[in-house]
Amino acid sequence: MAGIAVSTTINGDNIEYLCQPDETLLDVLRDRLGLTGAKEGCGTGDCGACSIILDNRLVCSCLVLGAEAEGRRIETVEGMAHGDQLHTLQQKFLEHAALQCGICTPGFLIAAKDLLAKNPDPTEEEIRFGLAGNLCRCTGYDKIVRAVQDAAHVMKGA
Amino acid sequence: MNFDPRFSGRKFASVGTRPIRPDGVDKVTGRARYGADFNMAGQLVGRVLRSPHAHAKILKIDTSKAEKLAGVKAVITAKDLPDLTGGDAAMYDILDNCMARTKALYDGHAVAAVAAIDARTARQALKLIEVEYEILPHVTDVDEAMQHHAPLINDTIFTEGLEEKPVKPSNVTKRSQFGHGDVHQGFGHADFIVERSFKTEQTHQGYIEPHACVASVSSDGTAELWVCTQGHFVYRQHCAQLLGMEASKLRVTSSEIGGGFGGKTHVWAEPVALALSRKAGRPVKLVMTRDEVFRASGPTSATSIDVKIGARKDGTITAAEATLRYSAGPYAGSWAEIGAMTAFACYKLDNVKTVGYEVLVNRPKTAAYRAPSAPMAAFAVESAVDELAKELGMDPVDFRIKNAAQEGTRSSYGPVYGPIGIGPTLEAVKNHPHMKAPLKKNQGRGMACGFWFNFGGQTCVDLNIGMDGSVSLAVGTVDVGGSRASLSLVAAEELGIDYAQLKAVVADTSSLGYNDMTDGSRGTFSSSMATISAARNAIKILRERAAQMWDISVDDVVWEQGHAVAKGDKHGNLGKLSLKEIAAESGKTGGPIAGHSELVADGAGVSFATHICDIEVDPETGSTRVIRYTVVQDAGKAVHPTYVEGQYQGGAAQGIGWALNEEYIYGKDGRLQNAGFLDYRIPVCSDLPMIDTQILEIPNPNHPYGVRGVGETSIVPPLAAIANAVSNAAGVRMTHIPMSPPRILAAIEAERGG
Amino acid sequence: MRYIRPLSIEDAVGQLAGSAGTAAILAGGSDLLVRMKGGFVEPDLIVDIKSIAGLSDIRETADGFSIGAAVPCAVLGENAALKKAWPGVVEAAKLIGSKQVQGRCTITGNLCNASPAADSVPALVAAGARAVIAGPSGKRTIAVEAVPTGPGKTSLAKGEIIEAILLDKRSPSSGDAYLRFIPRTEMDIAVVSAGVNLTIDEHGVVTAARVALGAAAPTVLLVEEAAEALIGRKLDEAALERLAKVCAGACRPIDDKRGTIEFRRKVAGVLAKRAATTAYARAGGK
Amino acid sequence: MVEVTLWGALGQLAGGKSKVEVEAKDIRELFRKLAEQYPGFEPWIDRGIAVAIDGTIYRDTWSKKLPEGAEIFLLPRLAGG
Repeated sequence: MAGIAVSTTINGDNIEYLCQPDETLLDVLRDRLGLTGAKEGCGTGDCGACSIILDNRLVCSCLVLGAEAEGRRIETVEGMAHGDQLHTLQQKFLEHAALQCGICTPGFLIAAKDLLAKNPDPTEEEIRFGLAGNLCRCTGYDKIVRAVQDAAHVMKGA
Repeated sequence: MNFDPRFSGRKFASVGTRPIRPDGVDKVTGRARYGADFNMAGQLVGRVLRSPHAHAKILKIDTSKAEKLAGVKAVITAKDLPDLTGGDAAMYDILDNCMARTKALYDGHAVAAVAAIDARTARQALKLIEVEYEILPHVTDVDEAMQHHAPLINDTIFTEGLEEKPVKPSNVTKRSQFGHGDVHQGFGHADFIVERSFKTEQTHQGYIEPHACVASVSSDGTAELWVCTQGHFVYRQHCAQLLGMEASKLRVTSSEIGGGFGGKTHVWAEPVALALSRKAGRPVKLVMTRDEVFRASGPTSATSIDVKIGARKDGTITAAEATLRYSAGPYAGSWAEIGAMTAFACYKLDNVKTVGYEVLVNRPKTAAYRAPSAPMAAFAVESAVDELAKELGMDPVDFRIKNAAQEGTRSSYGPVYGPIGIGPTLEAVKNHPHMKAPLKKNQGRGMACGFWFNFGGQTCVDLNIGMDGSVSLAVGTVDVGGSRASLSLVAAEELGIDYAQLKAVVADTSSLGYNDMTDGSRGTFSSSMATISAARNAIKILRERAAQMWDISVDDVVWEQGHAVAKGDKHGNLGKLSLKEIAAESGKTGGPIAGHSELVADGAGVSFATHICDIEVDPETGSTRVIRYTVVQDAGKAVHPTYVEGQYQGGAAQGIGWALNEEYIYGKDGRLQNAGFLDYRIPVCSDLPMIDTQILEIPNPNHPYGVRGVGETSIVPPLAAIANAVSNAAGVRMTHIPMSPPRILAAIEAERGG
Repeated sequence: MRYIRPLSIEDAVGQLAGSAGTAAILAGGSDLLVRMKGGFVEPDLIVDIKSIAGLSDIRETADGFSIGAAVPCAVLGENAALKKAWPGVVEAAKLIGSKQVQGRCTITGNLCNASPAADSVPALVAAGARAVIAGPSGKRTIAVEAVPTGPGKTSLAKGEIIEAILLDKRSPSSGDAYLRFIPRTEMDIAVVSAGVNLTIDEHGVVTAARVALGAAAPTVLLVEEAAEALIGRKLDEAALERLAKVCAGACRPIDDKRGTIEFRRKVAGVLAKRAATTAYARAGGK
Repeated sequence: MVEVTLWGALGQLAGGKSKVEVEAKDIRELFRKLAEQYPGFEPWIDRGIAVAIDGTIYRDTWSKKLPEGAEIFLLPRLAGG
């Protein structure tokens, strides 16, 4: 099988890679590009741990082929902070202890970023349904929802 | 070592505050490295071939075709993991579970494994391995497995714990019994008796991170293992024993762990990865798929429990009895035993008897899951207690308060309790606004209590003070939910310095002495005890060094708020010396300053919780919605209250999932039907309300700060609390967990006579 | 295995028709990649149709709407005109998977995956939607219910691709609705579901209706008797009870990991009633 | 001399007794004497037995003293999650 040459943009950087036709974008990010922030919790789109933003759409990178990224724009958790300045969501997740084991955290942060980009002032219910594609087994979601609420509040004021 | 673990009732400066965890930034930026985030040069991809049959003799495994495939570097079967367990039955079971030896005992049981240059080649190689099976009759239901005609899973098992030695083998590996008094007589004094049978289905811990490891065995007999585990020292012991290595030659590093909840306390794939690496001569990375996680790792027992409780008209329980049958998977376990011990632990009982049966079934080997075995027993008992309160016409909280165990009560499992928190949690619940909030149509409120022992165990800590006065804390208990933060607080407290002056890490097995794993709610309890001890040892040295710097007797130096202080009139002119100042001179005063501690943390205080919940039931569909949830639990002392709340909330959420939707569903063919997060339904964000918490602090007398474990108890009450709420909302007693909509609707229809 | 990204429908059809082994069409991939991951399919050719001109568009025409095969469901929800005309179809499409899946999955893919539990299909069937199919021998248009023929099977021939789904221009005083039963609040596959589409006259009497049930038989069921139970009546208690009874009776469900036969029968009726009530209100009925 | 209460399974091995008297000053001596008196206990002790002394459970501390008149309770050694 010949590799497919892909040219894409990841967190603002132009990136080129070769991948196999059956290789998922998640595998490319993790195994070829060393971007291990996105996690594989299920590989079937049921847990959201591999969430990324692809051309302004929140997607599971395990359900995207690496070959599909040609010419597109990808955002991952590694691109959320600016230098040593954490994104408000990252800061709020820390302050509210919205993580215990932390494996789901990159996915939640990306999903929450997408949520707030589309709905800067969500209700609790909108946050809960907006994040329903991300599984967390540690927190019971309480502190995650509070962190997103607080971040939305701060980001609106900014 | 003269460490005094007794509770001292001191005032705290750091403990009880809520700083940001030291591993936080790495976890929100994606930098933290979990099991599958690590790679080694030349690494191969490992994959495991698993039995599609629930029960089958392995007649022949032909790996020759797979071995010939280009890119395949090693293929192993049980032959490559010879039995080195030397008669250790428990270790033999672990070995057999890692790689089936003569029989496949469940759908998903490993039978062979390959290491290849990439995932695609490894997948193809698995398809080329030919396994000849002789399919045997199987049994997956706990009650059916106890029948005389049930297929026998292991014909060398004769039930232990019976009055007379059995003559025939059985799927029941052990009978255990606990209690005191005379239940027969006790029931004779009862005015009301409730007697019911309950069932709970098998669940999985459901950690989001699949098991993952990277193993590298060198030809010189040393090896390295990177792995997500709750206990890297225990994994080292197990792997070393199964592979015939010396423990010190195997260095195990625990990665960040993406959830465990008891499911990462056993080795599964690690010995296989090591064996593959040994054979291939290259590092091997082995990551389970989600399907493998469900089929081959983790699950709890499925149970069948009979409960009988009697009470006098005044609400005094006169006798309580339970028979508990717990599935163990295909290997012996002690799961029903734990259920039998915990079942009635919340109550003061003159006459109590519990009997547990461990039952073999063709399902994965049962593993611990957060207060293992207690939630199912609590579900049965607390449901019956609620029903009895109703029959008596008593408020369920008052009925429980009247019968709650207290200091001096003989527990149902034997010993007499010290100071405990069941009464206070019940009083707090009685006075909680949640109990008085109005309910709408089709809504019901339920409450229930739960108990867990909590454990301590072997623990080491190294505390090293740098020349700049910053402190590194190396601990050996894996941080599953913020313990590096809580242990830093404890060290800061003891040394009298700022939290920010410390950095805590989890040390690998070559850098620290042996530690038991992070289980039994012991992480913060045990390691905080060792941290306090290490800090006190360091303070002793700091005082000596200060004495040197001042050229006075160490007996004249005390440690106060992070400083050496000279006492006595003749030293009145000496200023304080900070930890930093002493550290800066350490090169001249005797070298590096450190405190070490190796101890057995005993005296973990038992833990109690009481939960309240409101559930709405749609009477037309059986659908449920959790409207409100409150957790009240005794923490002894909450070191980092935010993470204590997190433990309460997380346990409650897991219990809610178990109560309402989570279950292993097996087909008639003995195959697991729902090995994925789509149909194994753990709660999603929109399923839950905020989970309110109330932390009670009844100090544990056996810990300097009064700390009790907090991790597990919160999963014990939810099954029962929700069952009581659903029963109240639907008007029919629910006796089968999970209370999935089809079960609720069927119960409602049956009650209607429909 | 080959991955190609044709720019025209003709090229896609040609590649599919000429492929030697198994071929798969990739739009959102939310079914295909799951099946590949599980080892259930290993296509020799993957044809990504997202670069084909027009397939990612929703067009409003004189006759109604044409929804390109590569339009993600999330985009359906962002189209105000479509949402206003066919709220039931849009709410059904919006129920498929999570937000993450919504950004990828398509109603055409949902239809071609041919699961009896597909969320958008009962709503499309109730709406009388049609599929435009391009193939080696030209184009044809068929009713969506004629696409799936059984679990995982479709009537599409080798080389055929659904290009778009057509929805009629909405007649006034019409409404549609879709409801499904899932044990959780999100992320589940329908245990059973119901789509109702109806039109009423100025008196509130139902003049036309289509009722479809999901996860109630090997393919989505269009229940004509259920429509008859509504047509010519106002949506009163008796009509609703009759609807529920007919729907429960029309089900041919199975016992499986997601639900029992009894449960599906009973709840199919309940959902049909509730969906009909919503559709009726959307049509302006009181 | 301390009085030691046994749980069900151990009681059977001790000929149906639920309590036994042992001359022991700490946990180590207790286990040694019990194994001498009741050889059937040995595999159980090897597998691990926890000792509750006045309600506090000890798992691994041989040196723990058994105070005169203390309530001594033997329990199966358990694991948590």
